[in-house]
Amino acid sequence: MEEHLKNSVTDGQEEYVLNIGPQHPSTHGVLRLVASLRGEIVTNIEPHIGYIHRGIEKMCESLTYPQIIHLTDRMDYLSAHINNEAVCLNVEKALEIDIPDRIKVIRTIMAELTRIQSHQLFWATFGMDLGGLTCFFYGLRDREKVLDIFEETCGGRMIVSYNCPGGLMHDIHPGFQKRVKEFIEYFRKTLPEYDQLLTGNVIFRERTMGIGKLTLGEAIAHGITGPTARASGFSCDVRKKEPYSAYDRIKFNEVLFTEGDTYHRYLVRMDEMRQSMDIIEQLIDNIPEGPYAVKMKPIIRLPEGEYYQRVETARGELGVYIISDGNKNPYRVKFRSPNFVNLSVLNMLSKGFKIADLIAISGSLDLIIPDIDR
Amino acid sequence: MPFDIYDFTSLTQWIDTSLNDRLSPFWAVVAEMAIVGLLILVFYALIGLFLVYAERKVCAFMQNRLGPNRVGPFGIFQTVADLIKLLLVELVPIRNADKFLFNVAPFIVIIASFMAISAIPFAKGLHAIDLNIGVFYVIAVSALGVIGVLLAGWSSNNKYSLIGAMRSGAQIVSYELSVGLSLITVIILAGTMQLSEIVQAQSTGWFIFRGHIPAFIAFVIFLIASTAETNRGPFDLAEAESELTAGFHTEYSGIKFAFFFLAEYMNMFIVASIAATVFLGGWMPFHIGSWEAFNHVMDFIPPFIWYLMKTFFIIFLMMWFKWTFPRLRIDQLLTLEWKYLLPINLVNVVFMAFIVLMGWHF
Amino acid sequence: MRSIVKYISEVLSGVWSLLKGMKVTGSYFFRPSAIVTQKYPENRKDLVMFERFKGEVIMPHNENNEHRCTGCGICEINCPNGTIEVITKTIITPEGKKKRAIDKHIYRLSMCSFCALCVKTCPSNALAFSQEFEHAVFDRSKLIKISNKPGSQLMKGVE
Amino acid sequence: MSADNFNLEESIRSFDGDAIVTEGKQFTEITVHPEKLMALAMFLRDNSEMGFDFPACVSGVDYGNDLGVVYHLRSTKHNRTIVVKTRVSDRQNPVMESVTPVWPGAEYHEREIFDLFGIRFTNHPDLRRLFLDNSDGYPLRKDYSDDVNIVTK
Repeated sequence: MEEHLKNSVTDGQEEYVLNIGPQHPSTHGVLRLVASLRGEIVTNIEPHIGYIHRGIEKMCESLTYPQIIHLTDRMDYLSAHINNEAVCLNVEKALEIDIPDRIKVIRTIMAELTRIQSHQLFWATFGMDLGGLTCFFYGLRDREKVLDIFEETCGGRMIVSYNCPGGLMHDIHPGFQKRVKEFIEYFRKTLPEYDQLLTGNVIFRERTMGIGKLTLGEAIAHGITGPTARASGFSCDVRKKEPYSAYDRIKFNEVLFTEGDTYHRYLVRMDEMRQSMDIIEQLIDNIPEGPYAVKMKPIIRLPEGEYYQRVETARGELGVYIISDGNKNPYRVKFRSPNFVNLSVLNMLSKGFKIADLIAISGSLDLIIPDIDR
Repeated sequence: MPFDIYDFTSLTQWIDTSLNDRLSPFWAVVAEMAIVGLLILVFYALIGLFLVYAERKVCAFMQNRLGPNRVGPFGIFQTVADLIKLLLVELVPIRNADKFLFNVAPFIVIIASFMAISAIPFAKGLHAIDLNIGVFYVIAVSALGVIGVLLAGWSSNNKYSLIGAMRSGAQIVSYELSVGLSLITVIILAGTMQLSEIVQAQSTGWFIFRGHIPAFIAFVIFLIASTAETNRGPFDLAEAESELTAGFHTEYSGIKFAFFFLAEYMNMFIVASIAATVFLGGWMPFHIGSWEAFNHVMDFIPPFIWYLMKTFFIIFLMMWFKWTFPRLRIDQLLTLEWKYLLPINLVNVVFMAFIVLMGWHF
Repeated sequence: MRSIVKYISEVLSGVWSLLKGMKVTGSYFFRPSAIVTQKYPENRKDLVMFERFKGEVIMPHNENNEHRCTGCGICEINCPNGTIEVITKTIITPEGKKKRAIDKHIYRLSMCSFCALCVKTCPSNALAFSQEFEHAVFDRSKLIKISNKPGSQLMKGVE
Repeated sequence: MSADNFNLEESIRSFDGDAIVTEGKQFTEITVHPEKLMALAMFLRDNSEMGFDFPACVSGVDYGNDLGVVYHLRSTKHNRTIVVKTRVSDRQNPVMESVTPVWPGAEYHEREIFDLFGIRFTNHPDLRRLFLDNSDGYPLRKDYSDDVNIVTK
């Protein structure tokens, strides 16, 4: 690797190799980008990952299915609830269990709250990446309110571990609905501030418009999903394409743009927060009565076979591929994590732009490093 | 004139004559220089510490935070504690750095700001040197600081530092033009470059009001350009902590870092006080046309307070900018200067000259 | 001419968008009531955690120093990280029967990932989460905790 | 999912007689010899009836004797998913052709599989270890042993 860096000479000019990361304020984790520069222009980006590779897939092979779920929290820690849901749905599908509506609705509300708080943090850190430090505090301030909802019901703030095969760990807190409604009311008032502070800002627009364009064809061929792909016009929302939980009974729009630049990747997330609030408002008053969990056998064994379940996390499609040999432990678990795939286009997008743009582009891909490394 | 009660000329002249009585002329000058130097040093340190504290509190309130609140009441001694810490921490030696330049760079930055502060009129007669080309001197001297930034970036032998320093160089070279031209707009109106004269000329009304629209445009341009010249957000490309970690001062630690830190705040103070002096009447109190009683009350506020109020108002504006806007990119920074500020400025100068020729100003 | 109008309108709309942002931050500057910072060590007394907050796993004891743990080891089996270790001993009940009882219920806080599987699966509800959130210690060995209090006994009626 | 692809099996069989097409629990599964993988990949992507242009997931699997790769492919046009499986039995030096020229999105997945399973992909643009820069062995294989880091109860 070091050998490769030394020899990176093109047309007689030595490249200026800048090591961005593993510790850097805007890589949001331990991602290392080896950037070759000419002046300030980026000519090549080489991501080096694996600094927090924990071997979750290997660990899963020696754990039971309920135990796997809490490991998935640690992958994309901002979509913890949705990751849990993916494994649970897969196990439930394999066992052919009917899930009561109450569980489905609660899962959906929780998933949308997760999406909102994830996008709030995206807004916060994206503003910070571009130099607007105040955004960071406003974003975190509002995210706290969602985390309080999580803490009251699940007991955890980020690492919720709220799902279990067959339902939920416990019922929602009696004050859950009131708190969620309060939050929605509050956030509908604060969201326009986000727009005033950043979206409409002329500096912000100049910094992001036309930067790092991803075309529709490239997005599909590279397997890009989530808001990143939807900004390029790739309709890939699993909630629409293959509805799970309660998504088949609610109305919401899939946010689509065609430009595919950094600004529109940002806009997709801003609009998704509004869509998520709409979804929650449709469901919060109509949580059906019923049990919060289906009675499961103490030891869950999946029938022999292969199971693939995908869900829409805040960053894209999370696929859980389980191969079972009939034991209580899975034979092989593969997590198709959205960030891992989205990272692969970073080099393509940032070529020819400046360092500042590289930061903006990697910020707009909204990478979560533990999800890349797993 | 009621504000003569706050005239410091007699005080300074008394000090001058009494020193000359007791000492030979040479030693009298040395003693005067020592007194002035000491006063400026103390003033510098106090203002620096206060500004750091003020910035933290301002940004904290804008971000729904409390800001420093541990050391002393409302955390007012936080910056003092930080200063003590910075004095005590280890100066990390950089093995491959150009040692001489690396060590000399912070001093260049801080000396440049020292030199600039000496030409600023704080009140009538409270003035270290009253040069007849005061405005020109301040612009020239405050631009010297960038040499320190460039040297710091180069000598650190760090890639982030070098990029930061080069950005800073490009930035200063272009924004110096706008600072100069916007001040020239006012100099046309004032007819002098001597800072004390400029302040005196505003006794009948501040230039920002007297000069109609062109003076206001010049004021706005001066604010933008001077924010850029002091490397403050949204123009803090030389530091750009989300891109270049800390830019040109990545490798500095301890007191050497403190020098850069202090110089940044002092540069902000200097440009704010120039703006206050040139556009907002310096230490002149605020008067409204024929409201005699109002004007009389205003006169009893000491000129030094007036000066500080105006300066801190402009500093607050600059902090407000920094904590609201995202950072510009280097090419946008240059676009802003060459495509927007410079042409507007040139038109503005002509416009102002026209107004002055026709005698349309107040 | 049109380009000049466009140029000027661009400048003005840009400035207007900047002013809108300044309005947001400026309004917060003059609204200290919006401050969300909590002064942490001072507010320790009125800092109430949510009842479901997962602080650490404890074994609640009643006033007679009795707990509900039968020493079945289901929590140990269910723990994904090997956090819990149940050491049992055999005691002779007053009726003269040999019976299993816990000697030590070891809980390693440093390895716990707060998945709540032990609390959920415990057949006799012997385990619970405490509200304690200040876990920092200077010595790592202090993170190995023994959940059952010394001299404690199994609660009557729990099998 | 697989109800509407009435002609899928037929057309794949007609394309490659050796490919085994089965109906899995969720998706139609094609098992193909690694040498014919590339031709099948081109067919699956470019045939307008197929149109499997979206590489959803590429997973390596250790089947015990064989090492395999499973491709989950999706057609954005028809919104259906297909599974392509291929396996090599040479555990010492497993070689397979890379599908990166067909689906660029497979690049990182294949690097990951090379890193964790040791399957070498020919024609891959940049085949280096992804996570584990300086280590030996392929940890996701079932016979991998590491006495220091893997603790078994």
